[in-house]
Amino acid sequence: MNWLQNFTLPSTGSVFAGEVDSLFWFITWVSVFFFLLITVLIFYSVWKYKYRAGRRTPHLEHNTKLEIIWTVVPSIILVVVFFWGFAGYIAGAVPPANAMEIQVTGKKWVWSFEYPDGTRSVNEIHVPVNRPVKLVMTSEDVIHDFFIPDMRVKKDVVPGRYTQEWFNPTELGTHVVFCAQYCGKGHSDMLAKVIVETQAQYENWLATGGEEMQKMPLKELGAKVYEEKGCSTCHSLDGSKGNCPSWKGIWAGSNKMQDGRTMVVDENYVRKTMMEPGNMLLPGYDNIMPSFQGLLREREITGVIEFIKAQK
Amino acid sequence: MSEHTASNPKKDAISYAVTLTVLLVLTFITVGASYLDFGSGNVVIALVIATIKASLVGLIFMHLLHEKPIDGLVLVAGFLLLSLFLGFCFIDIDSRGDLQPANVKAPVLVPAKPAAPAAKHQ
Amino acid sequence: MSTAVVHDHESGHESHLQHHFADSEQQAETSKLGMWLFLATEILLFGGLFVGFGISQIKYPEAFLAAHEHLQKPLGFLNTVVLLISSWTMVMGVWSARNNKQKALQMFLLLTIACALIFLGVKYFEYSHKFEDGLLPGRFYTHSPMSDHQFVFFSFYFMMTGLHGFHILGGIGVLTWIYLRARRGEFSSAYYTPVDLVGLYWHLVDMIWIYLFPLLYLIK
Amino acid sequence: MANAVAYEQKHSPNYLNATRGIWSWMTTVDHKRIGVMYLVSVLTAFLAGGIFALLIRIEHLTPKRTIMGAETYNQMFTLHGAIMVFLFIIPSVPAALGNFVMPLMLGAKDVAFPRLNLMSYYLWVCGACLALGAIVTGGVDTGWTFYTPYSTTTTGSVTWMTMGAFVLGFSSIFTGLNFIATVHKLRAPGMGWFQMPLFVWGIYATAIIQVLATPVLGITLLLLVMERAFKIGIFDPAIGGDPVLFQHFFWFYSHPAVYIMILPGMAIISEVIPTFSRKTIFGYRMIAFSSIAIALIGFLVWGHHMFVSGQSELATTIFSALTFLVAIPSAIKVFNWVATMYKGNISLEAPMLYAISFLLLFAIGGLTGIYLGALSTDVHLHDTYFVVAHFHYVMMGGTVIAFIAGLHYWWPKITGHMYSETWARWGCALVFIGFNMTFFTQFILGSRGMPRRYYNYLDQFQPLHAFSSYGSFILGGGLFLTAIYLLASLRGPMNAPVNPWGGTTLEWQTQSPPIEHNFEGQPHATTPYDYREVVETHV
Repeated sequence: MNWLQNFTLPSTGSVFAGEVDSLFWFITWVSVFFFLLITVLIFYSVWKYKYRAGRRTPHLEHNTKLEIIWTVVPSIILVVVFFWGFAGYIAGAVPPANAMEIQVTGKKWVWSFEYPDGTRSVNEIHVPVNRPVKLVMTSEDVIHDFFIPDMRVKKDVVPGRYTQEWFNPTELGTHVVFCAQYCGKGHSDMLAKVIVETQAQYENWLATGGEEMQKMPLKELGAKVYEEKGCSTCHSLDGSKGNCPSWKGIWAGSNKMQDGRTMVVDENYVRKTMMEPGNMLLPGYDNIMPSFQGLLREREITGVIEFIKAQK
Repeated sequence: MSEHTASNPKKDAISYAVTLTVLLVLTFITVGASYLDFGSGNVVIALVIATIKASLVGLIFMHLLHEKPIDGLVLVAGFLLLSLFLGFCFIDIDSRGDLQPANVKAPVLVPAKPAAPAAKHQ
Repeated sequence: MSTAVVHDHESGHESHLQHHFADSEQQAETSKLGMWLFLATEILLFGGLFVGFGISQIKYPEAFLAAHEHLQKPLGFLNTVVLLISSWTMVMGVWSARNNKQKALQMFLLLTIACALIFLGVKYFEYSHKFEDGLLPGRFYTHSPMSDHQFVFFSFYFMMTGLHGFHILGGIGVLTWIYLRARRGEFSSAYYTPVDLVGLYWHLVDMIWIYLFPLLYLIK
Repeated sequence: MANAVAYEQKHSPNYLNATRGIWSWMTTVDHKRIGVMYLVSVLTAFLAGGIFALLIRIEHLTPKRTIMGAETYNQMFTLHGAIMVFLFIIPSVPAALGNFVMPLMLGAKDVAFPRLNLMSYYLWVCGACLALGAIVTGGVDTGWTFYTPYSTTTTGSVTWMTMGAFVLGFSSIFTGLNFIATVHKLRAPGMGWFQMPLFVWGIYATAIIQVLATPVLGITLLLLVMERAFKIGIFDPAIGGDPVLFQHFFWFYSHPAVYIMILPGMAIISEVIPTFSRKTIFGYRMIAFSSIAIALIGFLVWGHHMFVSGQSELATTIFSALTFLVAIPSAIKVFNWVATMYKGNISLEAPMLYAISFLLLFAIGGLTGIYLGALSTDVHLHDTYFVVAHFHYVMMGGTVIAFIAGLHYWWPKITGHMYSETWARWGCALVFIGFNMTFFTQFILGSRGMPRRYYNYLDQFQPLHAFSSYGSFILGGGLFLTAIYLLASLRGPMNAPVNPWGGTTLEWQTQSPPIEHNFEGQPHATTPYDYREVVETHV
């Protein structure tokens, strides 16, 4: 029956998928049985009791025993199906405590992801094999839906709140993600990929940020970090004073710090500010900047420095 | 209708007047109760009084007491369905978990802007 | 099978009998059932607003409490009393028709219309007050910042009282129509179904207000 | 001899020739004429919706663009859905066939409120015009479900379309109200509740839902329009609203609406099967009660459209359990129909062929509902082509096939003409084959993960999509053929006998087509489906 499974369902990419499939096939065989039963009875009647002029038909109004049977038997089967489906659903609704959390944001018509270490990716999630992954999802515009057929999971991604789904990938390779809630013109192009890797491959990807990050010019990478890691919420690029100093024209200038030191803005200054912002306060500013220690890759830090250099 | 033709016009008129008086008294009570604080009981009291008033209007003014039961059944079906609707919506909204992503505080927390006096306005 | 249609055409009021009914009692009961079904649909139509209001109140209890302070309780109370009295004048109108009191029927119908007009007058006064203060539905609300969600209360306030107001307007229309027919002496104890039906409608409009008043004006 | 009968019938007065001129139709309060006007109108809507469907299937011949762009495609499936649901299926059986047949079956002269009936029809016309307005003013691309916040932010003519649906809702409410009053008050003397034909039971159960559920659709659409125009803050998350609440509001009506669509279809089948089996219906009371049970339980299961919507787990579980409850009465009906055929005296004229098609297709539609009611499988299948296939099996394989069965069954009564039986069998065969090719394929597409409302799709799905499209062309051809031979029959002689199939319900006791006031005198109420006397057919 392997061919039937392969013809009917996508590949089983998670532990959960196997459980869903077993219920799927249970319902299928029950359905086939009842459908054949009805079909055979209909065609037997049509053939056996074909119209003959003048034939009398028995006046059968009802048969209590028969009616009880055909009420009770389907009821029992449906109760079984309900509890089976319920058990699977609850298993799918409650992620294990050790699940790795990835944040998913849907937006017309891209998926973006953020990993525990702050790494971000677009339309592509990398996950290690055999480790539960929990997706915490929200949308920035309309309702989307994160559907991974191979994992048998699906959940609407709703603006204004968070929803979640989880899976435990068992199959290495690429699995397609569809947006399954209609969201407009690009709905059918709002696809993504789940790339299931070995632990080593996954860690390597996290560390290097993948090929894309390695190839990106440093200044561009810095601009990306500036937008994505939240620098832009406090540091302006046009010289206007926000919660933190603007980056415009600060490179190579000298600053008088709150504690009286005078320092020149160079590579070490920028790096130190990012790692220990509390020690690098300028007069007139509060100590509000979080430390980025361990949250940025080496190449990203260099990128930010290059980016600041370019703000003349 | 057959009951009506049999019933006494004078008695009917009196019952209508009494009903109006009771309705007005109940209106006073419900307004009065709104000035007292019963915690969450206020809504319950207001709704119970409203339901008593609505029932009086239905039974006496709309003659449901004397009509065929089907007419009243239609009305009750309407209310019943409405409560089901509210009930299920409430079950859903009440039992939704408040899910938050783990990083909601870190790494970059934007300090609350001095704006939003709205929060105090409540 | 006796053909029930032709009987007692001579007794005058049977001219209201439509051809597909056997007798006027069947016709009256059918009309009434139809009216009750219509009233059930009205309840569910308003019901959607009540459910939306209830859910929103659960969501923003403080905002709703603060917002309802802007409503004038005395005016709401006045309108409740006016509507209850109009319900009484209406039922007395039906009573007059049933007991062949032509003059009383006309008087009570006029009184009902008068009450309805008073109700709308008070409503107009309340509305214009709200308009001045910027207490308007949705994005037109300017009284306080949108982020405190008081505008949701006023969205519902205007939708619910507005829909109810349209029903009062419709009620005035049908009451006037009934009044004109009553002046022509069309109703009597033998035939007063239209008065009865309009009465049912009017009581329902009253009944909805009985719920609107505490929910909007008196919430704690 | 036969010619003489035909001649006499043609010239005897009937509802068609009692008065003449277009104005006599426009202002008629005769339920039969209103039924015919509805029939013509809803079939026009069916044609329009069908053309949209075929365009969609042509587009899906290839994975990328075939004949239209993504925006056009989105409007196509929205219009296909909205037209088929609101303009065709909901009024199809009750307002068109039900209007014509139900008062006849009750032995009544008309429905309870004939003028209201005409008003319902004109409301339908208004609603159709508003829907047309939506197409003219730029089209709608929300899907027929109008989910927020997409529908509150898109630039399409959502307001036109929702107001159209609003007006159509009131048309449906008034029809239902009228029918309930009719069933309660206008039954022929001696006709108790359990002497009513099962068609009337089905229409009655439908009417209950129409009256009690449709107003909520009205207010939902009003709220949607208000949210678009005023930003009232209930559904739009940008201002704190809850988009999932909209889905509750929408499905509170639209799930019962599914039963507004299928119950009348079941009701037709309950008539056709005993007539062509010449045997009394098996389990009359069970069928009657199951209609009412479906109508009532149908109100409690709307949340099964929202299993993956972010609805709470508790609500989801309750709705799943209730959903299985509603499956039982449907199963009972199918078994009863099959038992009715057993030991019958079965002839296979077109209405019976369609009824048997209904049994097979509805069985598939119902059984695949189990996958979607069960929680864990639904998570996988939700919003895929599996759902699309499932509801087409129920709505088209069920209701539309039953509607066509009823159309053939009562065609002689409505028009006074007999159609070509040979062509009818060919038509039925084509429809059955085309339908299964189109939609069975979509079950597999869906279970393999193909999401619905997709303009582009992955290359791996192309063979199945193409096969489905070819099936739809056969289906379209079958329906086209059916239209041709039915229309052609109107040019033939008025040769329909009073009771061509040997039916036992009251509509077969008056001439074909009936006289203006339905019956000469007041008809006897008889026990329906009593075949202890052999009833000879005249075909």
